[in-house]
Amino acid sequence: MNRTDDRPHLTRAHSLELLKQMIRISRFEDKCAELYTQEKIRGFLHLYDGEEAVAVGVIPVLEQRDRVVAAYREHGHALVRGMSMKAALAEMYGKREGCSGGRGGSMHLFDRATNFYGGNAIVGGGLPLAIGLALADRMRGEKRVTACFFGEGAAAEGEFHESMNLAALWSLPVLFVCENNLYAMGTALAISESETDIHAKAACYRLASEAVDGMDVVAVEAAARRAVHAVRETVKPYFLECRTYRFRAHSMFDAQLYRDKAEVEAWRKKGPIVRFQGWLEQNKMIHPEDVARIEAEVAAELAEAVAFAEAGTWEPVEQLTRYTYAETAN
Amino acid sequence: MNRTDDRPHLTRAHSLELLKQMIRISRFEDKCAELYTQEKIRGFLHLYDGEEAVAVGVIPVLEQRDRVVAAYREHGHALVRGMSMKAALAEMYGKREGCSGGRGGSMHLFDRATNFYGGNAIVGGGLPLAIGLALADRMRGEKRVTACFFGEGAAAEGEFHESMNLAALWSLPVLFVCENNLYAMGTALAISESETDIHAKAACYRLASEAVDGMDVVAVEAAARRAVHAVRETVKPYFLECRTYRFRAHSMFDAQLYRDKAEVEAWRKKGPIVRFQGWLEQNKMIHPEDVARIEAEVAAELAEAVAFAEAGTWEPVEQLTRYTYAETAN
Amino acid sequence: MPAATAPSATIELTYREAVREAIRDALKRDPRVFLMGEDVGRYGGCYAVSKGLLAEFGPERIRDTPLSESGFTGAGIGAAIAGMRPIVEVMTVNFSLLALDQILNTAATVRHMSGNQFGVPLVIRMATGAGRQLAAQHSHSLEGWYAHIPGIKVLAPATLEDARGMLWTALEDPDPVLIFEHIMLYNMSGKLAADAGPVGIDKAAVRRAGRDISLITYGGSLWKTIEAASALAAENIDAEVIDLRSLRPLDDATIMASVTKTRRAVIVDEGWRSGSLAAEICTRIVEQAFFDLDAPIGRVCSEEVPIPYPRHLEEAALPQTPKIVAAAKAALGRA
Amino acid sequence: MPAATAPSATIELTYREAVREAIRDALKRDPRVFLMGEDVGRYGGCYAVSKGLLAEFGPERIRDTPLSESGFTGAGIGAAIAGMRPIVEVMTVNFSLLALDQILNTAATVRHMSGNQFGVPLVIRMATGAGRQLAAQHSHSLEGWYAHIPGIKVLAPATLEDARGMLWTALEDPDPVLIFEHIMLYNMSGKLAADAGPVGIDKAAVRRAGRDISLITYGGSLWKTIEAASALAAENIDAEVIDLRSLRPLDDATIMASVTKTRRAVIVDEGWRSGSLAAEICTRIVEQAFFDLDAPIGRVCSEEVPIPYPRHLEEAALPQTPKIVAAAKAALGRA
Ligand SMILES: Cc1ncc(C[n+]2csc(CCOP(=O)(O)OP(=O)(O)O)c2C)c(N)n1
Ligand SMILES: Cc1ncc(C[n+]2csc(CCOP(=O)(O)OP(=O)(O)O)c2C)c(N)n1
Ligand SMILES: [Mg+2]
Ligand SMILES: [Mg+2]
Repeated sequence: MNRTDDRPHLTRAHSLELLKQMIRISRFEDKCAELYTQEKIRGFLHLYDGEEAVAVGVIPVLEQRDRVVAAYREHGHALVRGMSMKAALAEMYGKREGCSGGRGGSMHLFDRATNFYGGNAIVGGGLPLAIGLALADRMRGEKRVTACFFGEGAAAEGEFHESMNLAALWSLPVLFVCENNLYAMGTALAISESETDIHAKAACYRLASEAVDGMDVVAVEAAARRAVHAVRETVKPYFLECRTYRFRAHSMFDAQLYRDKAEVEAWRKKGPIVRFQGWLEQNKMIHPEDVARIEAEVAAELAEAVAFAEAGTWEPVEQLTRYTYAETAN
Repeated sequence: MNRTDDRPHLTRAHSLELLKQMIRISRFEDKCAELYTQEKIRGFLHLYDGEEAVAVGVIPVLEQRDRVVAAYREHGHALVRGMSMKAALAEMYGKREGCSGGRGGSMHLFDRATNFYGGNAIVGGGLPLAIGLALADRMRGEKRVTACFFGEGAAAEGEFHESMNLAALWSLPVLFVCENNLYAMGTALAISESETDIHAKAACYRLASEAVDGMDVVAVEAAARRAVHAVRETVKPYFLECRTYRFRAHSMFDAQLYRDKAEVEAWRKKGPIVRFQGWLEQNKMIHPEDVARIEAEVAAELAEAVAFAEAGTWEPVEQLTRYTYAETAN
Repeated sequence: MPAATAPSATIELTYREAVREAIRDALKRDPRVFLMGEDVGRYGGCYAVSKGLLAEFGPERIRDTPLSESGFTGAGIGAAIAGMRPIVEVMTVNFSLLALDQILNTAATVRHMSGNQFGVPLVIRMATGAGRQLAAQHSHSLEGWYAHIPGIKVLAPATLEDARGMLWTALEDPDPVLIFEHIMLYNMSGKLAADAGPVGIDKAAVRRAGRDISLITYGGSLWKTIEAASALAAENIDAEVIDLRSLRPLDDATIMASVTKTRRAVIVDEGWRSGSLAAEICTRIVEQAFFDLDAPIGRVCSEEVPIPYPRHLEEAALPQTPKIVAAAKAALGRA
Repeated sequence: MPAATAPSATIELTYREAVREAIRDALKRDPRVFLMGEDVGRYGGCYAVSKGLLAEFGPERIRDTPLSESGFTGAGIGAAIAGMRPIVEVMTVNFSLLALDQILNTAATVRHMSGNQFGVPLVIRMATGAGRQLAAQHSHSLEGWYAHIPGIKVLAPATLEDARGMLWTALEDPDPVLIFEHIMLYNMSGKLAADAGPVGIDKAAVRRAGRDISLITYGGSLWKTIEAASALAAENIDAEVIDLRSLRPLDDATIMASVTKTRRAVIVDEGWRSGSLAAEICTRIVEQAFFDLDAPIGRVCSEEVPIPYPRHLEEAALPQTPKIVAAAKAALGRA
């Protein structure tokens, strides 16, 4: 592994970019929560609050040709990958201008332009898909990396097991990113896994595996560089467990009976944004105006997105069954 | 663990019993193969030839109250567990007098009297069942052991993974016995598993696990004693990988294109029966008459079984849909 | 409406609470009963059905499982064979596909292939149906599809009585019973006898008697169908509404008695149209009462599309009262 | 019989060989095609379909998989989305239940829920049906059940032409296509044009023209039905035999044209009776041609039982020629 390649490049510009991306996700989702209470957004809405460092640390390390598979808590991944807030928000409104034409909603953001393959609401369901994408790349000798994001809850599913084995057995260029936020809905890790060290569990399949502090965007990025580099060069899978925490409820229907408020508060203090921003400020790498500027830019982007989503149009009801099958020439 | 308990008791009587059980299975299955070519037995027929030491080493260590779950290569397990040759053979004839009333055939031997729960022809499908049997026992505080037999091919299935995790997580009294005969139909272990050391794979779930020479009935029995003892005393799962080999084709429809005759021949020389019998003879623990007597007893038992199966009766066609549901009073 | 019972105190409760009471009751009555599934305990159940039960019965009997649908459904099968009476909860019917091997290849076959030596007295409950904009992986109605499988029974409680009463009867059944709870019913509230208990699970119910046409339905569609019947009454069409209650086995006698009387039928079913349960019912009517029919039988089913997210498309995809009214009128030649 | 083609050399081959030739042809034509499944390579295929292909195309394109039905079916979906044209083989339809989550929740929904950005041009082949005494976990006919799912197509080749020709057309389809091969057909042999190629997959075929009754069937039951038609001919009943070929979508036009002519129909389907594809076809006939019917429609399906092992019970569980004859005569009032 080339150590030089993997070192994070913490220039001021890069730091600001990392911070901005995390703030973008956060503000976007605050807005989504608000819009949910206004019933502009419906269905299940899963927020990424607290986990921003994972998507922001990993996804920008990927190249354009690489592929991303996510689960249902994927707003952050989509935005960082390059989906516009407009397209994402319009999707949650269910408008035609949404990234999935409005048919998917929050759990099913897709974007062909950025090789973003969802948005899968079956826990573990995206893993075999990632295996297949990577298999195609391997068979064609294309040096692409498929990054597959999922929660630690997925590790109990049979599909996880089958996918890990296939990836290692067939030497597939998949970067598995496990977002271990300690809970699967209300089920704590220790209640769902006999082996709670997920990266160790993955290593049992004989693939490269490491755990990283998922609340530290710099650490995540560094690990992601090593990992993506390794996947691309060795054409083998790599498992990255990012240890993180979800600050909010699982979805909008969750009374959080399963954990103490104090636990959440303690984690909030270690939040990826406060922590990184604080560190940058302490090290004089950014100034209050920088943050103000970011906030202003994000607010403007968001306002534009809301306006766009509001102005969006409804798919005519006559088109209901469209896209069940491809529309062919005949 | 109580070491005294676990030591095999290799008295002459016990040795003869082990040898006899292996010979019983072997002769029974030779007969089955013959009857298959005569079309007395149909469907899929999977023979255990070469693997006898596993069932014979493990099952007699269990107590009457314990439970056994097997797969589709289960003639040996059924016989050693106490099913009569008659009931097993009549089942393969499809006769009412068969152990499953003739409805199951070779792959679905069941026997309530000996807590023998099949006979499952879905690879891996018996594992969750074993979990449930053991869960019931644990919840009721019954100190039973559920022994679950399956091939190494099952280790790739999601159901294997889910079952291992549940067993370890919930501390269930299951003895997993993996019959690693190196092939799943025509697929060699290295083609199906990134980690070919199956007992190490199982250990990743944080359960006790060991591998044993599955061609050595004494070693298997010793390991089984340790394992059963541990399961019963700790009320925790135990994984026993028995390294063995299948001498014959996977089923009666297998041209064995995937392995060399020489490989099979080399293994045959290490066969559990020739090896144990040779060792006993060498150590003067048995005499030629002993073997002759065993063969005669087995031949008589078998002849009786054939006569029984032949004389068996067919379920009337009017009863076709019987036992799809329970027959209730009303 | 179901036959009147002796007067007793009534309580006001929701369908969700009725299911919860049924589970509580079963847990109290029979030590062999336990509830097992994802988030049934600490979280209180995905649809809050089991809220409070963990505190009352403890984690052994209100057993949170890992995300392992096949594993814990299979565990339920094994525990049932060993003499327990497990209630397995699968959050949503879409996830039950992960457990289908265990359901079809094991639960539904063990009694038969063991020659009646082992049975599986297991209850599997799951949420079904659309209406909450949960899109293409959380909104399907596969209960009619499950009803194809011999060896299992399939129930669809649509009323508070049935939500409260079917579980116990199902638990007494020696064979696997799947109970489908429509997500749009959980918040439905109404009155129920304080001492409401078990109900039969082998008969369909005539929820509204009528002479002109039989509207045959079940589950979440029952209430839309009753609404349609009211709308039809306003146009002097007297519709009979049949609630199937059990989708497997089907109560042919009640269906045929109704159709023979009305000579016309519309079947309302939230499953996708092709291969729907509605098709089976239509076919049985044709087989058993063809010469009593005055008109083709109508079907109001879901459109053949993975359910889309936006409200207006989701609504358009599902059976709705106006469609039922229109189908009934068409069958009566009054379209 | 299908429309005559220009005279060309014919070869004698089995259905198994026809499928193999179709796979070979696809592999040769298109570098994006590969075959993946359990034992397709070194073993030569559970039913010997792919025997010899490993030597010809190597282990990358004839890819033996671990026992991981969900994993490798999902891998096929992913590879298809990424532009490959995988053929996934699932040994037997019963095992496909382990992959049903991937098939229904992913393959069938991705195009819709992505708003047409991603499609899944995947072919999944599997063996189906009973007749070899493989008992309750290896003998089911679930193709009609699969036909319930929007977003996939379902084919059932019953002839050598179709075994040879459907695969290529399916591979050209932008959506997932499931092909069900009946185990009892693999050994069937006959003549086929040496240059036989792709066939259409959207039309049913009239395999025997007749005036008195329409016998509608597909797959393994086609030959029993043709036999029944011959037997009926001996009794002066002129039956038309329709081979559906595609179970989803169904070719309503061909069905209705036949039934409108004959005014009577019997549907023969190896699926379990309740909720069978036969029910869907019956219902469509009722919906579209009710007033053209002179008699109730008959169904000859499998009995509702997990298929038992013994020959006589297995035979009794399945549609058989005498039952078809009897059903046809009943529909003609000649029972
Ligand atoms: C197969 C399946 N089972 C159950 C669910 C319901 N469900 C949705 S999210 C979730 C928890 C998943 O937890 P985890 O994988 O840790 O991801 P997180 O939500 O924490 O990001 C559950 C149980 C589902 N969507 N799919
Ligand atoms: C789920 C499933 N997939 C495929 C099969 C077909 N099949 C039957 S046995 C077998 C090989 C299993 O190998 P292994 O588990 O090693 O057991 P062995 O036959 O070697 O005893 C296969 C692929 C099956 N029965 N079930
Ligand atoms: Mg989590
Ligand atoms: Mg093996």
